[in-house]
Amino acid sequence: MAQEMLYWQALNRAMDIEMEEDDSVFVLGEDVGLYGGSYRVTDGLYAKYGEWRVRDTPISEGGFTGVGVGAALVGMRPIVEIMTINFAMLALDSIVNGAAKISLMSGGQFPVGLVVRVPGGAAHQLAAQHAQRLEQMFMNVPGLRIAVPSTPQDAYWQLRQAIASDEPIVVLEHELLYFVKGMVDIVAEPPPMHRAAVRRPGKDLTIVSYSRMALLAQEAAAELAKEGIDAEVIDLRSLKPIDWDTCATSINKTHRLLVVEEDCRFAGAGAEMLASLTERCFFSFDAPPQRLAGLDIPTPYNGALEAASIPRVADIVDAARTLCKPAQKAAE
Amino acid sequence: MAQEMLYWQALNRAMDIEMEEDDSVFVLGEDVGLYGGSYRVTDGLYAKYGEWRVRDTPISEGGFTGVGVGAALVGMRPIVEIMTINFAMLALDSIVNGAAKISLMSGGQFPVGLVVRVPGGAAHQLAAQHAQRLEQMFMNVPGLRIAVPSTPQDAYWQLRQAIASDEPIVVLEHELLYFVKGMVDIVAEPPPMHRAAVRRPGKDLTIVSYSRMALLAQEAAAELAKEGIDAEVIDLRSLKPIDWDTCATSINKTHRLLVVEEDCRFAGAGAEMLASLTERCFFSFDAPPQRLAGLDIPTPYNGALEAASIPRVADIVDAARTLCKPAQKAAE
Amino acid sequence: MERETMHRLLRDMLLARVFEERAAEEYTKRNIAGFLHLYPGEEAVAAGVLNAASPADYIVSTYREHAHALVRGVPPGKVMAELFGRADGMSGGMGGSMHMFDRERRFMGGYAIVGESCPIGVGIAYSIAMRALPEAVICFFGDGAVNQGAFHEALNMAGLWHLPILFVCENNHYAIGTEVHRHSAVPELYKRVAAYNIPAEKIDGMDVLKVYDATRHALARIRRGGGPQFIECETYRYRGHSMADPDSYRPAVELKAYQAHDPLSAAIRNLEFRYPSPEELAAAGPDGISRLAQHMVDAGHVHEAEVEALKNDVQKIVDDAVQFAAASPPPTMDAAWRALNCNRHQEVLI
Amino acid sequence: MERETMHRLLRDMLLARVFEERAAEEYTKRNIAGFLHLYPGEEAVAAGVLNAASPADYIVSTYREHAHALVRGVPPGKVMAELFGRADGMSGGMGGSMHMFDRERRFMGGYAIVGESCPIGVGIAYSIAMRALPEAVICFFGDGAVNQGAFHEALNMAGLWHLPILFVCENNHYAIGTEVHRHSAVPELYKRVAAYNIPAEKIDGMDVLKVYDATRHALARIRRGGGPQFIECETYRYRGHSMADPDSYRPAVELKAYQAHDPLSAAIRNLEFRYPSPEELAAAGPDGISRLAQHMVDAGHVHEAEVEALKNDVQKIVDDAVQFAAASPPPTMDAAWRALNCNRHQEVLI
Ligand SMILES: Cc1ncc(C[n+]2csc(CCOP(=O)(O)OP(=O)(O)O)c2C)c(N)n1
Ligand SMILES: Cc1ncc(C[n+]2csc(CCOP(=O)(O)OP(=O)(O)O)c2C)c(N)n1
Ligand SMILES: [Mg+2]
Ligand SMILES: [Mg+2]
Repeated sequence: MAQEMLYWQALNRAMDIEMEEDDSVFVLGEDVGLYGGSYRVTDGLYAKYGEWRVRDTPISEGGFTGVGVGAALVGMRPIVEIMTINFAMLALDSIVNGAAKISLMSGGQFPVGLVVRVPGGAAHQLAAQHAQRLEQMFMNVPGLRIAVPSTPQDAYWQLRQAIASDEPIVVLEHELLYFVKGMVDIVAEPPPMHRAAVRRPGKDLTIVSYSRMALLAQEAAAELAKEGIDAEVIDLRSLKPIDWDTCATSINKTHRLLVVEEDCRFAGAGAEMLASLTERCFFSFDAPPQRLAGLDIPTPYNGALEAASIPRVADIVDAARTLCKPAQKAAE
Repeated sequence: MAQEMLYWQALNRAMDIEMEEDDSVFVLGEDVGLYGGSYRVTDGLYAKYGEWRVRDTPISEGGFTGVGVGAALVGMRPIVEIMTINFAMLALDSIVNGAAKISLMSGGQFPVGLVVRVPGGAAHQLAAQHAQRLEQMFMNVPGLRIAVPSTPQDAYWQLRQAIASDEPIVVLEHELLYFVKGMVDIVAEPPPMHRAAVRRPGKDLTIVSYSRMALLAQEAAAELAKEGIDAEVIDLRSLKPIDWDTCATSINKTHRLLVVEEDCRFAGAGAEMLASLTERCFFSFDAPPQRLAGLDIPTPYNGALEAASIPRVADIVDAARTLCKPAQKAAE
Repeated sequence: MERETMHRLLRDMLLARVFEERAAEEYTKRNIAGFLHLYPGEEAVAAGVLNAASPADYIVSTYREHAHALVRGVPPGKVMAELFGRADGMSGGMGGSMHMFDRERRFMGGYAIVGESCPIGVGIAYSIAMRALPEAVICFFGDGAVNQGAFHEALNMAGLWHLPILFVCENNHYAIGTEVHRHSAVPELYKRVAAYNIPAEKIDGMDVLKVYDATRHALARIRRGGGPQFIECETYRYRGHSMADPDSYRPAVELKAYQAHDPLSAAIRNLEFRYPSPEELAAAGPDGISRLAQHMVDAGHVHEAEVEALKNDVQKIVDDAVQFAAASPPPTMDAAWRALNCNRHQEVLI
Repeated sequence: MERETMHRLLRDMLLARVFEERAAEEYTKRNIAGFLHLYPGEEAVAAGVLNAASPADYIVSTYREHAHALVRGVPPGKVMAELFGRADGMSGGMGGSMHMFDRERRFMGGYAIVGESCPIGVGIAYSIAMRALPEAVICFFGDGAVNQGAFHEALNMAGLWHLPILFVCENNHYAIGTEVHRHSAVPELYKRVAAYNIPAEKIDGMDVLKVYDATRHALARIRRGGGPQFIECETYRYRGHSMADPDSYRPAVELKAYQAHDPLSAAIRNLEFRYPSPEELAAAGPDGISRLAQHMVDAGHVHEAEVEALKNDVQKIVDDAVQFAAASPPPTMDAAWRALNCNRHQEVLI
């Protein structure tokens, strides 16, 4: 049943199927309709479902995300596309003070089944205002869930799960993943949306990562294998909640942890990973757990500086090597 | 020279002195002028400096914070008051995409000497939309500084330092601290704005905290002392940057770390503290470092539930006791 | 107009007034905490607008929404219990004064971020339009909200997509301490709405019959496919912005302005709070409640004695509401988690 | 009008056109990356507005700002070097196409969050007003920006406080792929500004003389204390929204709409992209540049040969700019840290 698809096509397919099955599903955002989506993700849906179900909005992120919240309150299943995460700050109030809090504030009367799709990440010299990784902005918000698919299959599964769910869910897509290819089985039973995936088993260290960095971590693991370092690579798939059990199981085996994130290091997403896993697995560690993250600088436009400001495969290899060194020494 | 003042009076004094000395300093925000500030912090300034330097704004947080950014670009020293942190999400774009990035984006041509004052924290049943602690929202933003004064003296010092600085600085005040009294020396030389303070020396464990929780930590330390547990209490005073050296020195002495924050636990401010100090002090720890934090729930209105949702003195005492237990056992 | 309707309007206004004054009392007794924004003075708006609505319409409101909930038919005991933070409150004690919800009555919540009610209302209206239902949304907000970006973004979408929503601006002249001409470049707020191709009019918000009529007509236009409508109700709050606003600041500030030896003091004097003196209030005529009562007496619809009886009824209702609230248990932390997790049908994930 | 001014306007427009077409070429050669939003078709706006400004005025712009920088007098080599991401670029290679700054020329930056230029411009105008200086701010934004909350919040404050700022709406009819009547409830954008008590007019943005005159008058009104002013310049971009927008989508989408067997296809046809065909463009008359050139030739201000010479001059300037850019070294990471930390005078804290 599996077929090869690009990541954006998998997202497109997920929406198409859900829209076909449930007429309360609708999409809204800038240029999602007639234009077909600035990253093509909503391609073809406007022609198929018409303007009320694929709604081109004015440039009003705060407003149209609030529209999504209102629609969710009456049982619709809106999918809000925020063109990129760089504009999501304008919609943050609608998400945090609206979507995430209404279930509690209403004493449980109103679930808010809102999906917010947001591409992000550094991608080809888009400069400081267009190269942000703001996952941490949503992580501290109780009441939200966050999915971070790194493969076409996960993109398909997690977006379908998000649409079908009655929870407010942010789906963080990565601009550099849209044209990544992968096999997608459209009928297979998916794992729970928040279950982490062990992408590569290994015994020497655990690399915990997500989104595009999970792919880089796998590349790095292949490099490391050549040097005799056997890394286990975990792709979190979900940033809220985080599947700690899968991580802890791995750490109890490898005794080493490297967290890799594209986010700026200081108070980025990785801080929670390192903190929680330390609280939980402290006695398992043979070496201090480490983060590898983006530099604490707004992304410069210049290509070489941009590249140097977020982790590259070689950086992951280096960090893993350093992390494993003391033990190798100890073994000598 | 020291005189007793309330926390809000210390802030008021700091602004008054800076405004007197430098006519490029001005204040803007909702009800800061004629009304005197919703927490009285700008009391008297309107009568003294007039409407252009103490500007009442419409309810337009995004807009008037952007006005502050524009003014800072031409060398003014605007102090933007956002009435409470709950509305700061509306201004986040102006702070993150504007204030924090312009120095880099302009290649160093335009420093942005903007001060954003924001009260926050849970205070007397204000319910989910008015009881937020969003410090983590600013922490991941490169280019910003964050001051979190917990005493009238620090409020006075740090606000003056922030106004005089050419950096974009967020001053997070706590709604429950405004009426706390303390001695303020208005002429003494202040420590650097980001220097942490050891509020109480101790040898058994290090409690790292900030803002109102730093006061609770001191109360807890007094309790703990009665049980023979000697806690060192560090008040960070600054959340960005964080004075790691002061923390590390303490941990190397006590070998135990408890981070106490009012923020929701998951991906809150404490995550960075625990993560960085683990990376740095891993081998010093005799027990897994721990966080004590707010529950991951929007604040319920009911008073008892609200109280239970953020750390209380007794919770800190319990957490510290538990953290110290294994060692005491070991010593037995 | 029918006697029954007028009677109902009068009763609703009286109930709102007595309820709110009692809430103030319970606040000073510490039975109520948090921010408490009261409605006295503005009753004609809630009563006039909501009596013209149908049960199938949706209501979206602000933090000053107790009267909206009462007029909409929420049992006063449930409103008071929410203020008390109790399990039987409208929002189970989780929301408090500023966040009252009632799914059954399509009371879609009180929102405390100024301007936020507008996009939420537009989202509900969008859903109605998509389904081509005969329903409408009534969206309340204050004069201060018209300066928020969210307001404009919402109105533009409503106008652009021709949605079934009635925007009701409760213009009580102040956003906390800032008078309307000090916060809006065009102080005639309804005029600003021309920017969105939405018909807008200004109503005397102290006259419940005018509010009722204007609302009926606006809702009729919406149901005929006329798209969004806007009414600005000019009204006045008799109390401070909230119970945390001790009202005493007004003369104090004035005094300070007069005493200042600053060259700006004259300007400040010009800008001084226009809070009316008792004389001015009297000159401005009676408030919405006494005006309607007088009208009904004059028209022979009721006797003075009937008005008195109504007042007594309402008093009893409010007393009962307080008793109900006081008797209701506090919610448990478990209830809070269950409320939050209604989104996920209580599924435990981690 | 003086011959010199017209000459200058023509030269600026030609320079902007040739520069942008060359930037497109360099982008396809991968010497430029990121989002590249080009200006061809809209030259009359930048040239007309900025030639009417004084050196003491401040300019705030968007991500489509190369032409603004050029007309303001930034050396073309520095503009091109910024596109190349080099150390000698306007922003030292840190900002790129969307974030060009020049402190000396009071060019206060290109901002890429739609609407963001407005509050920043208002903040500068506020500072000018506070100091009672004879300066003004010129604030550019597109038709799409008028739907952002930030725009409204900014205009309200400008109107309320009577600030010295000229808002210039570059209405090129599209916000990426969304035509103006599909994004604004009132498509005559200048009419929306009445909500802020700001005088507003619509100008033919393809006629540089009209833009120049309107701007001169508006700035004169501002300097006479007339408060904020607004001009909407109707214009058109000949290229796609950015280089990432391959332009090919337009017929493809149309085709799809025609082919769809959906009942909505007729509606879609009505909404189809109004990108003009070559015939339509021809019918609409010549663009701003050829129109002015023709006007000058007709009026005897220049000969055809002079226009040709000007084109050659401009071509040479742009060639030189590319050479300058290509020869400039890339910035170092240390330079990036220094740029960021200009705020703290390079002090090392931790
Ligand atoms: C976005 C936002 N900013 C500030 C506040 C604080 N605040 C609460 S009510 C209020 C005034 C609102 O005035 P108005 O809209 O006229 O309503 P009213 O209270 O007069 O009914 C303000 C500034 C808020 N709740 N939300
Ligand atoms: C807040 C925000 N939302 C979305 C975008 C993505 N975006 C970039 S340009 C643009 C269209 C802007 O159109 P307009 O204002 O008409 O300017 P033009 O590009 O036509 O000059 C959009 C939606 C953005 N940069 N900022
Ligand atoms: Mg008001
Ligand atoms: Mg445009």
